[in-house]
Amino acid sequence: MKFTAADLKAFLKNVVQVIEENKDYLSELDRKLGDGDHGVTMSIGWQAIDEKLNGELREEQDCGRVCITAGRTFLSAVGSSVGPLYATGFLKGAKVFQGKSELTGEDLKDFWVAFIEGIKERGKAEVGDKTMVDTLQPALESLKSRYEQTGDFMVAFAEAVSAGEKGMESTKDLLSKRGRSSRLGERSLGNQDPGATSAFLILSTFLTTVNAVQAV
Amino acid sequence: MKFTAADLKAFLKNVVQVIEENKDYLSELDRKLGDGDHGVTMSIGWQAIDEKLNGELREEQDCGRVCITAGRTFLSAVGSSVGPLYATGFLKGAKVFQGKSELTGEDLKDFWVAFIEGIKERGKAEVGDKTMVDTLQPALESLKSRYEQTGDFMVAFAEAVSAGEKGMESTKDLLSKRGRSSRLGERSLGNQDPGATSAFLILSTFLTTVNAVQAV
Amino acid sequence: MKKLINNPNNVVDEMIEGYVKAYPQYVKQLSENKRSLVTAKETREGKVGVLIGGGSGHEPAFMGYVGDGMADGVAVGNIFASPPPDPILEVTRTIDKGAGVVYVYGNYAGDVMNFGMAADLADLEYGTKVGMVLVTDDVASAPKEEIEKRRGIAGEFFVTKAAGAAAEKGYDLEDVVRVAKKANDHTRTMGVGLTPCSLPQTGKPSFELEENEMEIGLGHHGEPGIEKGELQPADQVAERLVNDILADMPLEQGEKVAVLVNGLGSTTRMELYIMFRRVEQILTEKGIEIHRSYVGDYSTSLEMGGCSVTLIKLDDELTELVDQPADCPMYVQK
Amino acid sequence: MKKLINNPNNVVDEMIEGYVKAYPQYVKQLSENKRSLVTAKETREGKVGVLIGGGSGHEPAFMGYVGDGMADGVAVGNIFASPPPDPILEVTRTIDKGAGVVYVYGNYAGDVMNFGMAADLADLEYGTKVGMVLVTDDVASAPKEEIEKRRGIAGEFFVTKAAGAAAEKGYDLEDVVRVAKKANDHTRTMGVGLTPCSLPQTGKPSFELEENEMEIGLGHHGEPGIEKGELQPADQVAERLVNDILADMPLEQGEKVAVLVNGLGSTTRMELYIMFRRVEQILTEKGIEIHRSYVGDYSTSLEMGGCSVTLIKLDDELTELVDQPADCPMYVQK
Ligand SMILES: Nc1ncnc2c1ncn2[C@@H]1O[C@H](COP(=O)(O)OP(=O)(O)O)[C@@H](O)[C@H]1O
Ligand SMILES: Nc1ncnc2c1ncn2[C@@H]1O[C@H](COP(=O)(O)OP(=O)(O)O)[C@@H](O)[C@H]1O
Ligand SMILES: [Mg+2]
Ligand SMILES: [Mg+2]
Ligand SMILES: [Mg+2]
Ligand SMILES: [Mg+2]
Repeated sequence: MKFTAADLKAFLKNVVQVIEENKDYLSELDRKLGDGDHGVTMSIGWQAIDEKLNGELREEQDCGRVCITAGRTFLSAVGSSVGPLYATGFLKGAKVFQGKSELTGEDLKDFWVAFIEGIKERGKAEVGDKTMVDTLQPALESLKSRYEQTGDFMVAFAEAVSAGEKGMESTKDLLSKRGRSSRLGERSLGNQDPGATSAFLILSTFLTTVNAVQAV
Repeated sequence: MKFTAADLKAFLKNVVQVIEENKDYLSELDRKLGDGDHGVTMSIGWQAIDEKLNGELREEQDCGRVCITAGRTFLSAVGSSVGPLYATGFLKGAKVFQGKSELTGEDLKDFWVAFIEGIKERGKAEVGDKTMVDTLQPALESLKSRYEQTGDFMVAFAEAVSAGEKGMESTKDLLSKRGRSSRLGERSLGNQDPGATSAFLILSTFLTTVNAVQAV
Repeated sequence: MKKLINNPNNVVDEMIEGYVKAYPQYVKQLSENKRSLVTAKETREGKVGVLIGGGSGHEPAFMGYVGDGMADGVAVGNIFASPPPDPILEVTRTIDKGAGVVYVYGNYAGDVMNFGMAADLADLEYGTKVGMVLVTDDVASAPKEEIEKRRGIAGEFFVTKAAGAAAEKGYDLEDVVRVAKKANDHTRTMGVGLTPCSLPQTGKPSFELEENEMEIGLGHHGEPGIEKGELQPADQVAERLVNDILADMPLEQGEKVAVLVNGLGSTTRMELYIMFRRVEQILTEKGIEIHRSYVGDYSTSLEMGGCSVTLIKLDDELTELVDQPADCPMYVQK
Repeated sequence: MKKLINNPNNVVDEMIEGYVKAYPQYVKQLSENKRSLVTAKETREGKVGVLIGGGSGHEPAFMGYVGDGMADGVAVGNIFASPPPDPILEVTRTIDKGAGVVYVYGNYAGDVMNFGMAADLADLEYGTKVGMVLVTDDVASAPKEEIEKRRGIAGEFFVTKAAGAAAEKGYDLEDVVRVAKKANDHTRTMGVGLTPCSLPQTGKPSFELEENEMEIGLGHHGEPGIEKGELQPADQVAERLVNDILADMPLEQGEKVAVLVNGLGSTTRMELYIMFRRVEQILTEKGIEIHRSYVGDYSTSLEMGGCSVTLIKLDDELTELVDQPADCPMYVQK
């Protein structure tokens, strides 16, 4: 498999679109648990990335630089909780891509491992805290173990996305322990975590993007 | 005809009740033209008078003192536009009743003339300004002329109330020129003036009270 | 409309009770009338007393403006209703330090009658000289030909400031009245309403507007304004308000003003600063100098939504008075 | 929900623009980041810098508290969202006068991460010593056993006041951090929500309550609280809030506090004083002395309806700091 800088940027473009489509939904989830801005925040951040994609990243071939710019841009545009989290993901992942304009399956696997580890380190949340980590951690485990078994990124990532989806759904039955919603106690039950949802959207958008590249 | 201090107090009691019943209606009229408080203001003022009727006025036989207390109490309780207006009415009227515990038809006629003249002097409004004067002035004229013709207060006052009612209704077709609603211009058309309405309620309550006394 | 109150009939007295307990260093209630408040500080013999007042529901106006450099006392009425003469009279007697008392109040039928009666009584009963200053800043409330019929709204802040600062500086009665009247003559306000308030006793909205409507020139008590229309972006609303003011009180390039962008109650500071931003741009484009700006809730209408823009044209004397420090419970200027 | 704004995406920047234009004598925008504001006055060499910040939508918090005796600079985030590290870093660099900078901010996941990253970068890039003070006054946000998880709400005003006054008095970094942390440890807030706010971008109410409902412990961003129930009279609401505070931070007879009754946005001053009235009664009944009271909008949640009660227990040091004058655009104390 061959994944180019153009493909990486296509992925980011796809996320921009998916976030716009899910903006209201993400805010709606956050209104139930938090301060109702998750969709707004994600949109502001990804629109800022979109501007970079249409501007200074237009000719960029270094996948590492694309990710650094994406991470820094997102952070500067939003702050918030997800700013440092997703930005750290991109910045950690950028190290894997540094200097590369074409990425192998192994690179992609390493990127997502670094991305998720970075977020975990930054936020110190654990599985069961009702955060995006509930999506990301099962995805990470599945990705690592299936890649080890198969050596096939596509297979491994597809399963990671499914695992992430289950993790996302599991947040409905969890009590909040992190972020703005932790004060809610019992009342947080039944509502899906917005960050777990946006994390799943990002992962699944990556899957569709690689699948599309693959299909060409 | 004989109208005693007890009858005068019964009249005031009746007004208390009529105002309570029309409180929301008067506020509703004022919401259309002014600041929406006319019913609230009238209620506060008449409730204060009611307290005096149940208290220090219980044994009072001097009709003049009853009116002075009513006027001062009303004014102190409400301020507002109607405070000085109705209070002046009562205070000017009190002069007619001074020292009397029984009132003749002539006294009653003189009271209402003084009452209305007092209000006109205080407020400086003229007929057509869309105020309580639109009720009071025609009532005054009718009272004076019919009393002159007939010497019968009952007859004259009944006609005064009818004239006041017509005056009140005429305010629907008037442009505001006084009070809070004068800024309204054209938009004040179609709405009946709250003060003209409360003035009519007071007059007509007096009529029912004298009629009841008469009937005994 | 939900309110944090007890019995609706007691809101004014309970508010005053809380207010006085919150600021014993600033204000005290007088003995005869609990609606009469005066500064807790000893005022100088020979200083002209400044008395303000009007209906309640406009907080910080009026009771929040008792203190150094502003008013010496206030008479508080029922919600949206002038206070009666009694409390005005008691305040007058208390703050008269031998140099007379100036009444600053809005031009409403009720206030005119009640303050007028109080002034007559003050003269009759105590021989107190009273100067009367009627505030008439609301451009929307009457055409220019009938300027004396205009109502007083947020601009009363500047008139009170001028009177209070002048009295503090030792002006005599005549001069305090003169500068306060000048401040009023130099002051214009235009407001816009978005959402109604409701009286605690009725709970009914003071007016009705559609979800996309605003009302230009809406009165400070919910009285209907001069024009209902579709809600415009803040920039356009600011332009409309400023242009109406400037049409009424033209300002030359190089002239100096103080600006007040006043919230009516529930409008956020965020919105007020966004409004101010455009007001500043317009004035700057026209070469009008902004000497000082005030943005916030200075005169509200319970929880009404909307705001007003006030400009006061400053000459040297008014500039000095506007700049003078003040120290009140709800307004401090260093 | 109707708002006086232009493009919803520009509200924060336009608000800041208006704010800076309104008070050139108080604040200035930094060159690299327009969300970075610092005091317009020259601050003393060797003075500890005090930096505040957080999401916007809480005005006067936080940007209104930049000035003498309070903060030297502020980093402004999007609505209800922590600012990113960049503007924090730029303010840090600007207000560091060689004695280090103290960050005072609320304990929210986002703020913790962003201020934390900024502190690391300040140390790395400029060798600036940064002290961190997390505000955790919201009693309703976590049980006492997990006190370190509590959020910061209106009580941040007192923590900022303590830090700002201490820095002004020449305390060193360690000492400013110490007193600010003490102020936080001595501060408790309980809030109640009545009506929601809405983000300009979504226009959706942040939560839903029935016409007769209130929510105790509602978060400062519309996060659900700990108990929904029927709206009670103000006296009972005040009792509930004060009792929850006293259960968490018992106060002995003879102890001294400062009180803050804070409006969340659209709640009138009238209601706040009625609330304060009962708070004062309860404390007085218990023999707790009120040293100073603050009533008004000190930290809002856009146009949310409701209020909070904050008590800070005062020892001699905190008393001195609370009493110290301050001069900021949205808060002046003589
Ligand atoms: N410490 C943390 N670790 C991982 N994720 C977190 C953490 N804190 C919050 N989150 C995620 O952030 C999401 C909220 O993001 P957002 O609404 O954009 O920020 P904020 O909470 O500052 O308003 C939550 O749904 C949760 O998934
Ligand atoms: N100058 C005046 N002369 C006579 N009546 C007046 C005058 N000004 C106002 N009014 C009457 O007062 C009424 C309003 O009373 P109210 O609502 O109680 O006082 P306010 O206008 O102060 O709120 C008006 O409807 C009008 O009839
Ligand atoms: Mg959120
Ligand atoms: Mg009225
Ligand atoms: Mg009224
Ligand atoms: Mg947020």
